[in-house]
Amino acid sequence: MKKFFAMLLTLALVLSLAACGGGSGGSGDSGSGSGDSSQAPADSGSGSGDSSQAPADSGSSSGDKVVRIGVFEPATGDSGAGGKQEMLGMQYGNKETPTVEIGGETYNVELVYADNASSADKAPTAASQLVSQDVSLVLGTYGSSSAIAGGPIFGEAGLAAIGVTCTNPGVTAGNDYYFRICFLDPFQGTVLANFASEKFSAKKAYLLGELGNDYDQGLLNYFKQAFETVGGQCVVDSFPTNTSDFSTYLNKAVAEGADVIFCPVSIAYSTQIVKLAASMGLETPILGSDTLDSNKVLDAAKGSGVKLYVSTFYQEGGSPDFDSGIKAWLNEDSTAMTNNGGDDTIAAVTAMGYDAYYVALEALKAAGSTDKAAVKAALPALTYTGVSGDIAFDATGDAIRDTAYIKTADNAAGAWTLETVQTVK
Amino acid sequence: MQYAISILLSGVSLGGQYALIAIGYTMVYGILRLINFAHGDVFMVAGLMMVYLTASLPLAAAIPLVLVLTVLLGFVIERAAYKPLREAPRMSVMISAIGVSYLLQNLATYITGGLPQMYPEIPGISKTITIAGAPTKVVTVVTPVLVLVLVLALTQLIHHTKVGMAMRAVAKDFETAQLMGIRINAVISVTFVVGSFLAGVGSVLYFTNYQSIVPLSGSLPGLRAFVAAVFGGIGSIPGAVVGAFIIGLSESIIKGSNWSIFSDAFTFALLIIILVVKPTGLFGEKVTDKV
Amino acid sequence: MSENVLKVENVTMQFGGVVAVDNLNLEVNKGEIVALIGPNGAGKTTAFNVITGVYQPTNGAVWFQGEKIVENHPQGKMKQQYKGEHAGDYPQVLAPTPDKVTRLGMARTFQNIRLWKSQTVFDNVLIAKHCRATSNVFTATFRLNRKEEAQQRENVLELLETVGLADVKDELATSLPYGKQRRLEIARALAAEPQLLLLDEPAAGMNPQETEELTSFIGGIRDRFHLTVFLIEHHMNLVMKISERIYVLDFGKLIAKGTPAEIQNDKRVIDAYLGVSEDA
Amino acid sequence: MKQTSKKSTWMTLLFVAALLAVVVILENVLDPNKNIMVFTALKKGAVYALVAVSMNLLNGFTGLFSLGQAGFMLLGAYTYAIMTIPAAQRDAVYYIYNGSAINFSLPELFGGGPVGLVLGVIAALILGGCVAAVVAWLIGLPVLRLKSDYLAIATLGFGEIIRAVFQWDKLGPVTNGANALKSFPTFSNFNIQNAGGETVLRLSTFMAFLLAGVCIAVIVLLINSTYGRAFKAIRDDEVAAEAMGINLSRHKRLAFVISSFFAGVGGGMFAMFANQAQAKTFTTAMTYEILLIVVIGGIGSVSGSCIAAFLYVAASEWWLRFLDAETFIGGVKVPLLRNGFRMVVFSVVIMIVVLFFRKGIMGDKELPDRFNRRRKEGAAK
Repeated sequence: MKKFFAMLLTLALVLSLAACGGGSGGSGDSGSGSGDSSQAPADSGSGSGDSSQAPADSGSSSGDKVVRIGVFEPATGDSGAGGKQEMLGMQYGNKETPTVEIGGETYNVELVYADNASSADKAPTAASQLVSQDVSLVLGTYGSSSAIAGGPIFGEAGLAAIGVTCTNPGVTAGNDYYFRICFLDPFQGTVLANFASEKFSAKKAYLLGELGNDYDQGLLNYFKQAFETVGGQCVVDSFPTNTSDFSTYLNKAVAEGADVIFCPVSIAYSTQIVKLAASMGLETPILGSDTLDSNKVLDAAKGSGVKLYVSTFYQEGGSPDFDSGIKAWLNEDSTAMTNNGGDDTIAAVTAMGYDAYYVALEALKAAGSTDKAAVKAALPALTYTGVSGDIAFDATGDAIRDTAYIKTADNAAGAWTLETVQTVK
Repeated sequence: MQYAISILLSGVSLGGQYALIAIGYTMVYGILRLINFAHGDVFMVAGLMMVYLTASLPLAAAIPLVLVLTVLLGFVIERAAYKPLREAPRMSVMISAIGVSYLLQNLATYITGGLPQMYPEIPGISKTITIAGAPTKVVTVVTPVLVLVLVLALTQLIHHTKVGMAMRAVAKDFETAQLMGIRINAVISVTFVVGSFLAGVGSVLYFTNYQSIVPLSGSLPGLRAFVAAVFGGIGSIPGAVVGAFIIGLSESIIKGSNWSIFSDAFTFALLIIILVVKPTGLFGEKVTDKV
Repeated sequence: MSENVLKVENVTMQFGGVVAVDNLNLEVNKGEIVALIGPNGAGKTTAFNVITGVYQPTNGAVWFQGEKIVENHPQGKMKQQYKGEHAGDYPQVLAPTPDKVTRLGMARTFQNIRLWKSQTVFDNVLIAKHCRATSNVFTATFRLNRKEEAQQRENVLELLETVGLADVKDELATSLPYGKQRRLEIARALAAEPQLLLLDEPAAGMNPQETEELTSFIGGIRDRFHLTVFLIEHHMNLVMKISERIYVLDFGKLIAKGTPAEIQNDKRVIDAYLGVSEDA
Repeated sequence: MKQTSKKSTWMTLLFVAALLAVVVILENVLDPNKNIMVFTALKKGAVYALVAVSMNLLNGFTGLFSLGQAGFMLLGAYTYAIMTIPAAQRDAVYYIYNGSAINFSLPELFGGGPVGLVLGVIAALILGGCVAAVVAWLIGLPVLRLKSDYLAIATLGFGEIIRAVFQWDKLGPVTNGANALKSFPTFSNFNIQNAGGETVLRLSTFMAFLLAGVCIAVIVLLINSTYGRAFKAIRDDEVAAEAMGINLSRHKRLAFVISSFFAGVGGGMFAMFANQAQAKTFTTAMTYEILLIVVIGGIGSVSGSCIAAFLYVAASEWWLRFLDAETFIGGVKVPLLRNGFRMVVFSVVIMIVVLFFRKGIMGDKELPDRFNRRRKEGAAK
C-alpha cells in the first residue's frame, strides 16, 4: 500500500511537471504566442511529423517509391538547440520538395531521424540506427565530435554522410565517406581575426571558449594564429562545462583592456554571455562564430547596447524566396516555431540544412539510384548552387568556399543586419 | 582595482547563492546522512517553473507560487524516493537520489526541448548599478543581506522552536529520537521543506544574475554547494554559509586568474584536501564509531 | 618474562575528560585461562580494544609474547587533559592496526556478534585464514596457490568438525541459532591461528545449558590448540569454573585480582557488584 | 560440494565459449547493415559490462562507494588512443598542435600487420589499465580513508579534476587538448579483409566480447579467490575483517587499483567502440549510467551487471528510440511522444527499479547459482 502510494506520488510529480511544461511550452519568450509544443494537434505538417516509425503514415503514401535520407542530428544535449534549427532547414526542404526523380521514377523522400544527444558516446548507436534503417545517405551533424564518432560507422557501411555545419577539420580528414557543405574552423577563425583587426583596428583580443569543447578551442586557436600574424595580441581563456557565471570572465576582458572579445561558444553559453554583457553595459565588441548566429542570442542582446558580430554561412535576404517561404512555414507550424526558438528569424544553420537537403536530392538524381554506393560515387563531382552559395567538394570532401558573411545585431529592431562579406583566398 | 572589486562582488553573490543551496544539503545530511544529489536539480526546476509561470502570471503571483511549488517538489521527492528506503542501506538511498536527479534533468530536457530558457527580469533586483566603478546587479548586494536574514531566521527556528529541537535531536541520534516519540517523518519532511524553500529563494537570486537555464544548470552549483557544506562541516548551518562564501570567493578569484580552466577542479581539490585533512570540516562535530 | 603471553602495563584510556581505563596492569601467562570481570561500563571492552589495536591508549604499553606491541603517551590536547599517572614513562609511539595485532597471534571475538552476514559458515572461517595465506593477488587470482588453498579448506573443515559445526557449513552464518553463532565466532578466531584468544562475553545471551556447554568447549579448545585464553564475562558460573585467575575492573580501575576463590570473598568486588557507595 | 562447483565452472566456460561462437556466426551470417544496430548495441554492451563489473568489484564486493569510474575510463581511453594512433596519422590528428609529442604507435612497434595489430592493441589496453591503476594507487592513499559517501563525492571530484587536466591546452601535444583523438585501431580493424578489400570474416563484435570476456573472467577468478573473500569480508563488516587480520587499507587499495585497472581497460575499449577519445565524453553522467547498470543488475552480482549492461544499452539506445519520434496512429498524434521523452520514460523505469526492485535482476546471486538451485529443487521433488 505504501509502495503504491509512493509510486502514485512519483507519477503525479512527473505528470504535473510535464503538464506544467507542456501547457506553456515555448511561450517563455516574449511575443511568441502560446505555441504548445507537446500536445500540438496534428497540423505539424507531414514534413516535420513523419518519421520512419510512423507506419500509418508511410502506409498512406503506398504505391509510391520511397527514398530515405538519414538525419543524424542532436535533438537533446548541449547542441540540441542548434541541431533542431538545422533539422528545420531539412524539414522545410522536405516539405517544399517531398519527391525526387531518380532514374525516371518519382520517389517520396522520407527523413529518418536519429538523435545523437550531442554526445560522442551516443553517436555510434544513433549512426547504427540510421544504417540499419536502410537510408541512402545521411545529413548531419551539428557538432563535430558526434560526427567524428559516427563517421566510421557510416564509412564501414559504405554510406555517405554530408556534414552540414560541422566545421572541425577532423570530420572529413581520413574519412572518404564524410563530405561537408560548410567552411572549416581555420577559415572561420581567420575571417574573424581579419575582421577584428580591419574593422576595429583591434590590437588586443580576449578569447573565451568552453574547456574541452573542440569546436571552441579549435576556433580560438585559429583566431589566435591569424590575429597574431596581423600583429595583434591575444588573451586566451576557457571556462569549465556548465559554467553559468560569466561575469568574472567579462570583467577580466575589460581589465585586460581587450579591444574585442571573441567567444565562439555554443548557444546555451553565448546567450548567457551576451545577456550578461547587455546588463553590464559592456562596450567592447563581441565577435562570435556561426553558433552565435541564433535568434536566442539576438534576443539576449535586444534592447541593449551590446555590439555583437557573428560570422555565418547565410544572411537573411540572400534568397528572398527561401526567406519568405520558411517564415510562412514557421508561422504556421507551432512545433517548428518552438524548435526555432520561438520566432521566425532564420538561423544560418537552417539555411545550411535546407541546402544540405537539396544537395542530397541532387546526389540522388545524379546517382540515378537509391543505392548508397551509387550516391557516394556521385557526390565528389556534384555541384549545386544553394541559398548559401555555390557548393562543390574538394578532394577530402570539404566544401570549396571562400566567403563568410559577417552580421551584426541590430538591437533596436532585434534583427541581424549584414555587416560585410569576408573573403579569404 | 575595479577588476578586483568586480571579482569580489561576483564572489560574494555567488557565495550567498551557494549558501542557500548548501543549507539544504547540510540539513538533509545532518538528519538522514544522505547526499541529496537531487537538490541542485530542485534548484534548476525552481528556475524553470519561474520561466513558465511568469509567462502567464504576474511576477507578484509567480514568485510565491514558485516557492510553494518548489517546497512541494522537495516534499514529494522525499516522500516518494527516500522515505520508502528508510531501512535500506545508505548506498541505496544515495542511488535513489542520483536517480531522482537523472529524472529531473531528463524531464527538464523534455519540457524545454533542450533549449536554453531565459529567466524573467525581476524589477528592483535585476537593475544594473555601479559599485566603485564595477557594474553589477542589485541582486549582488541583496544576496548576502538576504542570506544573513534567512540564516538568522533559520537558527531561530532550530534553536527556539519545538520542531527545531526535534530536528536537532534527530540529527544527533536517529534511533533514540524515534524512541523518544519524535515523529521522524514529520521532522524529515520539515527539513526538506526548509531546504527546498531556501533552494527556491536561491534560484531566484542566482538566475536573476545568470539568466539562462538549461537542464544541467543545477548540477554544478549543486555540487559546489555540497562542497561548501562539507567544507564548513556537514550538519552545521553557519559552517555551510561560511563554506559557501569561501567557495564562491575562491571560485571567482580562480576564474579571474590565469588558471580559470581549473576553477572546477580547484573546488574539488579543495574538497578532497579538506576531507583528508579535517573530515569534519571547519565547524563539524567529531563522531567516533563504536566497536 | 617469557612466561607471560600478554602484559598490560600502566594503560590509561581517556576519551576527552572521561577516563575509561585507568592505569591498568595485568598479565596473562602461557596456557592460562584468565577472566576480566566487572560491572557494566567498567571499561572491560575498552581494555580489549586497546590490547587488540582498535583504540590507541592515551598512555601505557602492551606487551605480547615478550615484545612491546603498543605504546603511547599523552599527545596534543591530551597533554593538558590527561588525568592518569606514568605520563613520562612511555616516550615511544607504537600503534599497530588490529589486523597487525591479529597476525602477531592474537585473535578475538566480539560482544555483539560480528559475523560476515552474507557468507556461509564455511566461508566465514575460511576468510579468517586469509591473513595466514602466502599467496599474492596474482597467484591467488590465477589459482597458482592451489595447494595452499586446498590445505586451508581442509584445515577449515577440520576446525568446523572440532567445534561441531561441520553439518551446517553451507548455511548462511546468520541463519544459525545464537549459541552456534557464538561458537562460529570462536572458530573463526581460531582459524587465524592465534596463540592468545580474546573472548568478549562469549556467553552473553546464552541459557544455562548453552553456557555449560561453552564452559567445557573453551577448556577443550585451550587444550587442543595449546592456547592462552583471556576473556570478559558476566556469567559468574562460567568464570569461576573455568578461569585460573581473575582480574576485576570497576570504573576503569583494577580493584582486585586473584584466584576465583579469592575474588569470591573480596569485599571490594562484592561492593562493586552490589553497588555500595563509592568514596571517591 | 567441490564436485558441483567444478562442474558449474565448466558449465560457465562452455556457456561463454558457446556465446562467443554464436557471436562470430551471427556477425558473419546476418546482413551487417540491416542488423548493425544489434552489433553496435552488443559492442557497447560488452564494453559497459566490463566497466560495470569493475565498478561492482568495488561497490558491490568491497563495499566502497566510488564514483570515479568515468575518470579512470578516461585515463584508459587516452592511453590507448595515444599509444595506437599510427605515426602517419599523427599530424592530421594533432593538427592544432603541429603534431604529437609522441611519435610511435604500438601496433607499428610490434611490426605492423595483423600480428602487430593484435599485440599492439592488447598492449595498449593493458597499458591504459596500468595508467589508471597507478593513478588509482596515488589517489587511493588519501581518499580511501574516507567513509562511504565522502568517498563517493571525493572520487566524483577526482573525475572532474582528471577531465580538466586532460582538456588543458598546455598538454595539447600529448592529449590533443579539447580535440578528439581518432584514427586509432577500432573493433572494425579486426574484421579480416581479403586482398580486394572485401570483408571475409567479421570479428569486430567477437573481439569486443573476447576482450571484455577475458577481463570479466579474471575479475570473477579474483572474486572467488582468497582476496575476493577478504573483500567481501570488508564489505560485510569492516571491524570484524580487521580483527581477523585483514589489512583494511591494503585490501581497499588493492580493490580500488584493480577496479580502476579494469575501468581503464574498459575505457580503452570504449574508445575503440566510439572511434574517438575525447575528455568531454567521460562525464559524471557516464559514471551514473554505469552505477545504474550495477544497481539494475544487482549489487554484488557479476552476471547481473553483464545482463544489465546489455539490457540498459539496448533499451536506452535502441528499443525505446520510438518514444523520441512523433508518431501518428491512424492520423492521430500520440501524445507526449517527442524528443527527450525516451529518457524521461527511462529514468522513471530506473526509479521504479531503485525503489521497488531494490535487489535488481540478480540480487547478489550469480547465474550458475540460479541454475543450481533449480536443479536442486528439481531433485528434491
